[in-house]
Amino acid sequence: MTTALILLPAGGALLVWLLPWTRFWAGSFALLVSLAEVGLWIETLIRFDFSRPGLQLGAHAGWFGDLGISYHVGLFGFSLWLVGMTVVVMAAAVAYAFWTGRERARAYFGLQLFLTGAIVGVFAAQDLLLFYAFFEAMLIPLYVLVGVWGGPGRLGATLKFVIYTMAGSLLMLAAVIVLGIQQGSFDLVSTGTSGNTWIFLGFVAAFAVKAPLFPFHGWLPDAYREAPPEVSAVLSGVVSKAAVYGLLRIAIAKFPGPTHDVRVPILVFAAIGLVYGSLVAFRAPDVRGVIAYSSLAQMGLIVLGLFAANDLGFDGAILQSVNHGLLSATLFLLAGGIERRTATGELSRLGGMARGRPALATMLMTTGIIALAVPGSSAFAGEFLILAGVFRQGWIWAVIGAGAIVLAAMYMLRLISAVLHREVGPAVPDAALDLRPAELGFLVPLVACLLGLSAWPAAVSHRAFAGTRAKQAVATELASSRTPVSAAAAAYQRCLAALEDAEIVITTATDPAASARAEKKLERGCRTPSGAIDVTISVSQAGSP
Amino acid sequence: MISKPHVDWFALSPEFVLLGASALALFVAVLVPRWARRALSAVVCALGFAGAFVAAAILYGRSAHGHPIIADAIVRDRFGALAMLIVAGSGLLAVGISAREPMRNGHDAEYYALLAAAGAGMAFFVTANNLMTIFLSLEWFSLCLYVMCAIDVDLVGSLEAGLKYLVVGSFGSAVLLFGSALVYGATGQLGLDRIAATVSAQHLSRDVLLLAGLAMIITGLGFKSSSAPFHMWTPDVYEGAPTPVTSFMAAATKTVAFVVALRILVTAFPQEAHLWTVTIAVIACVSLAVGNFAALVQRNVKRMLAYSSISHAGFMLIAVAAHNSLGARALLYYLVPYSAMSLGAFAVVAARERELGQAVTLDNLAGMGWERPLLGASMFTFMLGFAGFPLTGGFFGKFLVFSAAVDRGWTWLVIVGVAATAVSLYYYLGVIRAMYMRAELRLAPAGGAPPQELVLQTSVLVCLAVTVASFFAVQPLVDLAKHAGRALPL
Amino acid sequence: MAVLAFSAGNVLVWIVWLAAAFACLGSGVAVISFTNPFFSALALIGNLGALAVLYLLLSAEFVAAAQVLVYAGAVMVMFLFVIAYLGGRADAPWAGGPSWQQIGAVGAAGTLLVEIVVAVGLKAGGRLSHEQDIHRSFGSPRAIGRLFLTDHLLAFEITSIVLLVAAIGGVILGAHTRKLAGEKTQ
Amino acid sequence: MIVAAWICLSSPLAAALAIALAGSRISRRGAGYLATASVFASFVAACVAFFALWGDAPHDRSHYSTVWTWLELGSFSAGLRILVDPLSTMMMLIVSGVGALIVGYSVGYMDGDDEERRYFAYMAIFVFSMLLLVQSGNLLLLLAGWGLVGLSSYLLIGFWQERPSAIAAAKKAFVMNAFGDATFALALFLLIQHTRSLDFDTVFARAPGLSSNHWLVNLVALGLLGGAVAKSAQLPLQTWLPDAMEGPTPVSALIHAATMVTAGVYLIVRTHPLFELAPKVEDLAAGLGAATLLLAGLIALVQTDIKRVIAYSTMSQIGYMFLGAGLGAYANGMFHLMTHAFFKALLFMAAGLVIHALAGEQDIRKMGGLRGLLPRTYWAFLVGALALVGLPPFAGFFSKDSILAAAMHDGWYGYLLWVGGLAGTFLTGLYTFRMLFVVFGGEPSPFVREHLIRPRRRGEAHHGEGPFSMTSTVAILAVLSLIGGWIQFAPLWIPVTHWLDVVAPTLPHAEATSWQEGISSALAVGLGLAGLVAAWLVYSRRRVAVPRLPFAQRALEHKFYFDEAYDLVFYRPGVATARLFGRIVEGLVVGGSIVGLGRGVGDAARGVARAQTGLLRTYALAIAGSLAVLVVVFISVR
Amino acid sequence: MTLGILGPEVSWYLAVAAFLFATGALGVLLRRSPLIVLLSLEIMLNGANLALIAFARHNGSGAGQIFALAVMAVAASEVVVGLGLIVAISRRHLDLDVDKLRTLRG
Repeated sequence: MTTALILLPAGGALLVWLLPWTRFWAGSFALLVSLAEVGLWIETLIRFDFSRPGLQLGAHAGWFGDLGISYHVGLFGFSLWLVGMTVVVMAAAVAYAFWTGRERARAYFGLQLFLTGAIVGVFAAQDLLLFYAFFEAMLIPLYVLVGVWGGPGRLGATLKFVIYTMAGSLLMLAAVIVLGIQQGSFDLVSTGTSGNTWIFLGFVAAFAVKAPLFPFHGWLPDAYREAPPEVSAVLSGVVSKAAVYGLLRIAIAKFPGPTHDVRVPILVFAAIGLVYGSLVAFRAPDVRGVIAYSSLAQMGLIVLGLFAANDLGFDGAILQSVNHGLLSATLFLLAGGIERRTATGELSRLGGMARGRPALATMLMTTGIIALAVPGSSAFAGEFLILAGVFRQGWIWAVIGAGAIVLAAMYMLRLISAVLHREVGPAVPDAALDLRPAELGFLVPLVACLLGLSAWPAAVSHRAFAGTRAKQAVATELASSRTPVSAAAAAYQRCLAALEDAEIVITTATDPAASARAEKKLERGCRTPSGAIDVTISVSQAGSP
Repeated sequence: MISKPHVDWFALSPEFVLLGASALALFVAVLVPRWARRALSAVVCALGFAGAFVAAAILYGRSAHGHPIIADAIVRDRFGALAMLIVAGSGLLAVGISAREPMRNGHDAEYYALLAAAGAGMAFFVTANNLMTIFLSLEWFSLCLYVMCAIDVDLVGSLEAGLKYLVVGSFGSAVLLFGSALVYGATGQLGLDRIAATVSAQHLSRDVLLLAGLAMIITGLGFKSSSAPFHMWTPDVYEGAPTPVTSFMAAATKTVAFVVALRILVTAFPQEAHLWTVTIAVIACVSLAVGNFAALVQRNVKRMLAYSSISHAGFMLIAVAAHNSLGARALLYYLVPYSAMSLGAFAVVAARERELGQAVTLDNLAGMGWERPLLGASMFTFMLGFAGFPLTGGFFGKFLVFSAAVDRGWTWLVIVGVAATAVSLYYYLGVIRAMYMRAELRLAPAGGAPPQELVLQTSVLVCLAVTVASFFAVQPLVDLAKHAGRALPL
Repeated sequence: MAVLAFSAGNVLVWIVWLAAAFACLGSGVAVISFTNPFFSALALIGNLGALAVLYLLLSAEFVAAAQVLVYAGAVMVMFLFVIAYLGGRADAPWAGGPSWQQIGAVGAAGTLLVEIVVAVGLKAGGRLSHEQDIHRSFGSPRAIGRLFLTDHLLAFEITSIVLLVAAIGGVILGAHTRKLAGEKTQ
Repeated sequence: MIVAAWICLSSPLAAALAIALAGSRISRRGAGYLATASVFASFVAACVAFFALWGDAPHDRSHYSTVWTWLELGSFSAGLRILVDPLSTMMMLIVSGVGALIVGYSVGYMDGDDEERRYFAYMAIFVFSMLLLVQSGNLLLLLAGWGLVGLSSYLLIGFWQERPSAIAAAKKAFVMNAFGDATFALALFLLIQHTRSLDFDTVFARAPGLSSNHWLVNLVALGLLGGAVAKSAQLPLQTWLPDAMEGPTPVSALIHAATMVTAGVYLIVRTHPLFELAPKVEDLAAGLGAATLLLAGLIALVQTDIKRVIAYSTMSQIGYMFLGAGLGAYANGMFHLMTHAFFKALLFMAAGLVIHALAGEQDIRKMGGLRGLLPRTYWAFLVGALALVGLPPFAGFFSKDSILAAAMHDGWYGYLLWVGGLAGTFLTGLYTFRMLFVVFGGEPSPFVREHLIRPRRRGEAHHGEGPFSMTSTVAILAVLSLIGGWIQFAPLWIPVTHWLDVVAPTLPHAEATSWQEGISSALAVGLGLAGLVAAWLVYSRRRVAVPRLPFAQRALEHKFYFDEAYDLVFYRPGVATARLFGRIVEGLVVGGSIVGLGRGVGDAARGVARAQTGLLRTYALAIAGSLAVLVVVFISVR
Repeated sequence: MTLGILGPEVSWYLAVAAFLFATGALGVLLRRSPLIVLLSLEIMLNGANLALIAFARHNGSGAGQIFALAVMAVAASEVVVGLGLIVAISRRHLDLDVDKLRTLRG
């Protein structure tokens, strides 16, 4: 199932490249494939058992056994949601491109489909090296998509983008290698945790660039401005979530100790990014600038949630990732629509587009309002969870986050009113049409998803991690895999390091005395992992009602 | 009474096949009418390389236990056989790339004879087991290459390249020779394993003559593998030589240089590893820095690729410096996709060159990706492969090399490699940028429509296939490398 | 050894050695010092001859013979022929080029010399001072021939191929093709 | 009852969605009717709920209903959960009742506007949001409603979106409210951390356990108060309300007078168990109320825009409610909220009639002598004014005075507040009747002649004082302003207090005695009358000149410089920082570091390339030199 | 019958060899005429040859002499190719000056 999710778009890409389609048919076929991908995801959703912890729908095949590298994919609850967001946004992006009629359609649509496969692969990979491979494979189509179909400054933008991300990724490669060689296997499920802060920082660097996090966002403004709108949508909506996934699945899950040690600096950078992005977005001179910097701010927020390292933060980060993916994709597609009509994105030359264009006004207004996290919206739910989570790490983070909500209101309202309201701007021709039915065709589903999530955010947040407790899920995931002592000890260690206020209950099949022995063994096992043990670790939060 | 040593004819079969092809090509040059010379000699040469490939493959299969032969002059093992496989494959592809190369003075048949002869020399080189054989076979294929570089005697660049290669190459050889002499003086031995045995028996590992000799041998091999700071001939020669020759040099010469460097260092000088591993690591870093930095400012694509080959030498040196079995595996694996990518990239350059009738620069590459989809996509892949992106074998090459360094505990080398890769992106992606992202030139091809170069395109496709397949089929390839690496005392 | 050191033969050898060595060094310096390559080539012949003497002192009779016959004879004749063929164009400026290049050249060569001499000197007091005694036939054509056909059979064959390759190369590079002339007229 | 409550909540939402989805397939008028009908349906449902609740035993009047889990907060969840209890039903009645009237009024008021449909959709969304706010069964949903009313307020203030001033006002309102939302949310984080729940019942049950932590309870209460202050335009977040008058008049009536702005009072009453744990914050709330009522009353004296005068009076009246709620007289505060909804809506809608009649003019200096021209409007306005001033038997009298009485019980601080409140009644009388006399008294001004008398003479169509939908609703509200207060006359007749007792019992120290009620009433009525008389003397008879106090005049006209101060302290530094970040940090540091790095690499690259001289000898030299170094190293290191 | 060595020890020969090698290297690094550069290379190879033969004498093994003979052949081959190149260059009417051959650089 998971493999099918990866291979369907990849195969589609090959077909688009290799067969002599006309522009129309290439686009149609790509759209069909991406819609089929959405269907496939829904099928996956139905098959997925949210009550069961651990990896589901996994697939495992040998690849490079010498170094313990294998093709191992599978989905957790949260990855399923990220995949869902991806396929929806990608379908919308393909639809947008089809509607605008990109030149060199075969190359273009093939790359889009390939990109879809790579991103889904990132979210599904359960092997470090496979993850890295997908992570990099993601970059290739993006590079070309921006570089070939982008705006006039695309060459510089792609260069910056690629050098930045690769500098990060290569550090990650170093980290992957060191970790994998130390562990003797690259499998994410069966290997234990590590306490090496440098390796941890290698991973964090890559994800910090990809997200991006302040101050690694130097590539962001140019890339988001110069890319074709639908690619910007994918970049900020989907690709940045690969970083979120990586931080959660690798940096936090595999490095409980370093996560704990380096948490404060990371939170500081995330908070700075949040405020900084919001402020710069407030002064950004163009539509895409506002969205771009708001993305920076939002990623800071999501990282705050991740490094809150508690269930509220995790739930919130996943929810907010899905939200932000849909939101910024919608906003970028709308920005694309506006730019097509006015040939500019400069706020000072826009204005008054609401009059006579109710569909455009409604879409932009709705999306913008959700984006500024008006209470009751899905974005609000996500931010609320994140801030409630990070509140436990210190009130200051939540205060900064709450302040950022105000700033978000400022920049989003500025954007909305600069485009829709006031007098008609000099760049807005009277003939500029309202959104066409085709445009509504891909915008409405996105907005509908957002409204649906607003009505029921728990659909995602409650189902991102099995059971009621996110971290319990993380711990159980390890314990329920094969339980060599190393893995169990790692789970135990992770619990110790990451759950300050948790009780850890260790039970074995036999009796309480055996449990006590097991605990001793586990403590020892943290230092010298060897042998095997039959043990289940469960976690409960101290003082919970 | 002279008792001749036993000759293992089978072990020499690849060399004989190639020598035979070379000789046949020479006959063609003399006996066959001018119009048929080019095609016939190309076919002969291709058959020679194909035969050598098959022979090397069989040899690989039947040499599970390496042992020296012919009075210990050479050794029959899988390590050498695998290198022969790469050389033969590179030669075959080089023939494909050469097929339509305009040889202005009609020396086609001689060219193919030299190509095959160079292949044979390399085959000897990779199996050589004593310093004399090494020096002689090195000179053998080097002389072939000197001539091939300069074969386009009409072109000043070609002559210049030939002379530079000859002089600097001879200088390097002399250094290697003097080093061999010193080692011979210190140990009294020429055989690689005997040197090691003598050193350990007489506790010579800190002997000054031996170490001075080692330094000179490293220098000589560093020259051949175009590692900085012994690299300086590389860009000039790669640029000036006819492109098919460049492609062959980039792939095959590099392969054999590294294979032999590894063999010498680990077989003859294991006791001096504390010195040469660090030295090689430093050379690796310098190569990475020099190759990448210099490549950044190049406009000429061939020259850029030459610098890129220097930086790749840096990566491969990391594997050598690791001095462990993983390093040997990494090196042997790396060479496969690297050779394919180099051959492919130079093939694309050759195609473009013939189309334009002038040197290929980043500027006149503009729009090529769209005009020539197959070549463009292939070049795209090769560049990504050089840069170490996944879905190409270049990724696993770097991965294995870095793993070997980590395995040795030299994480700092990985960091250097990573930084170098980041820099290298600029120029690799620069090629893609030129091909796809700039406005098309729509240059009128020199002399009418470009000929449909089926042979060359097939070669490029093969390179592409190897590049990509080595990513997915990494395990089988590494298995080959692993068995080959077992022949070395690691 | 100590006895031998005072023998007349030993003194004679010393004298011969000194003469040959200084001839060798002097002619070597002369080769790289002459402006005219013709004189350089002549100096090299002298150098090769002096070397042959040194070879003889080292009991390498066959090599010494080959040196004189093959090297000083055949190879140098070819050299002289080419120099004569090129005529006055063969004259070349002495050095020139960037000053750092010249300083570097002298520095590098000097350092190398010092290094090797030091390395040899470090060893001279130890292992290098005790030469193996050798059989009288050492270095004789017979012994060399035997070695060529047994231990170093392959080297012998390879050497022949190297020469062959060089011959082909010489032909290709030196050949005066008709096509070339045709092109020049275009 | 539960079903009725759900219907009450969902019917405006359904109407809004219907209008939005139908687009131009529904006529403009149809949209108005649909919205009105939906809100009216809400009202009916609210009535049903009310009577059903009436039937329950007093201690059994809290009913929760959850449809689904809205948000999962770790070990506990916040459902989409409504609460039907006396307090919420009271608010439901006020919101849907007044809402229905005002939406109905809008049908006439907005007639002919291009984007009527959008207007009614927004109005319906607002009513839904407000109902969500008052009906929510947990704090999270309350916050959602809280934000959504802010949103609809934003949408409606900026309804005339071509006007930059309207858009600016809308943004200002939203941002200031967002500030309140933020403090509100922070309070919720504290609650989540310490009580692990946001449901009212659970939180209130666990709250006493927190009382030992003074910091905690004070911070929670402060956070909630921040939200309340922002929403209700109290000091120090009051500046958005006057600007909000840029919206259509019915919007001002509904949102910025009758319902939304009073939500702060509702919040305090609803979360009183938390406030009671933090008496200091309660006192602060009362003090802020008193300060605001005085401040707003003073500023109202110099305003020339008819709607702004009423807006300041709203601020001032909400000050009273805060005063009551802060003192613990919750029922009194809620009662005043109700009566205020009636008479303030009435005043706005009457003012709306005036504005409607004068083609959108809002400056009272251009008005005058309208009494004869718009007699029914005059009477309605007069009823509203009297109710506002609090003269018996009008509604304001019953509700306002008991708040003042409650203040007297609270020691010196209480007396201080009491005095402030009494001073406020004088101001109320003064500014209300200033407005009344200026607008309706005297001779018609030239502007009025131009717009009202001349068209009539020419016989041009003018449908009386307004269409039926407008006049009828004004009439209903006038009646309510007259009799609406009669349902409670403390301390003799207090059904409202009893009704709310199960939810928010009045604190003992806010229970006024009869003499306190009496003396407060007498003084308040007296001072109100005094203000009226003063206004009559100054503005109608013109016997007394306005004292010339240029400094005070300027301070009042600048609204005590709050806008300027906020601009100077928050906005400008914020913008400056943003610009600094955008230009310097972003341009030079983040972008520049890359450029610098690139330049450095480029220089190095050119250097390396220059070393490649093309001279063969250099290449050999590189080899020889490296070799020399290598040999030295090998020999010396060994 | 075995023989000891007469005259100077091997180290002295090695010193001469080193001097020749260095002289040759200096010639390559310093001279601009390709002919003299080739001659210098010959000197370098001869230096190495002398070292080989000296060591062969020192070790009493014939391998060094064989090696030296092979080197002679190799040197001859290099001369052939080198002279061929020089002739080709002169035929292109280029200056016989290695410093003028710098179209390829950077």
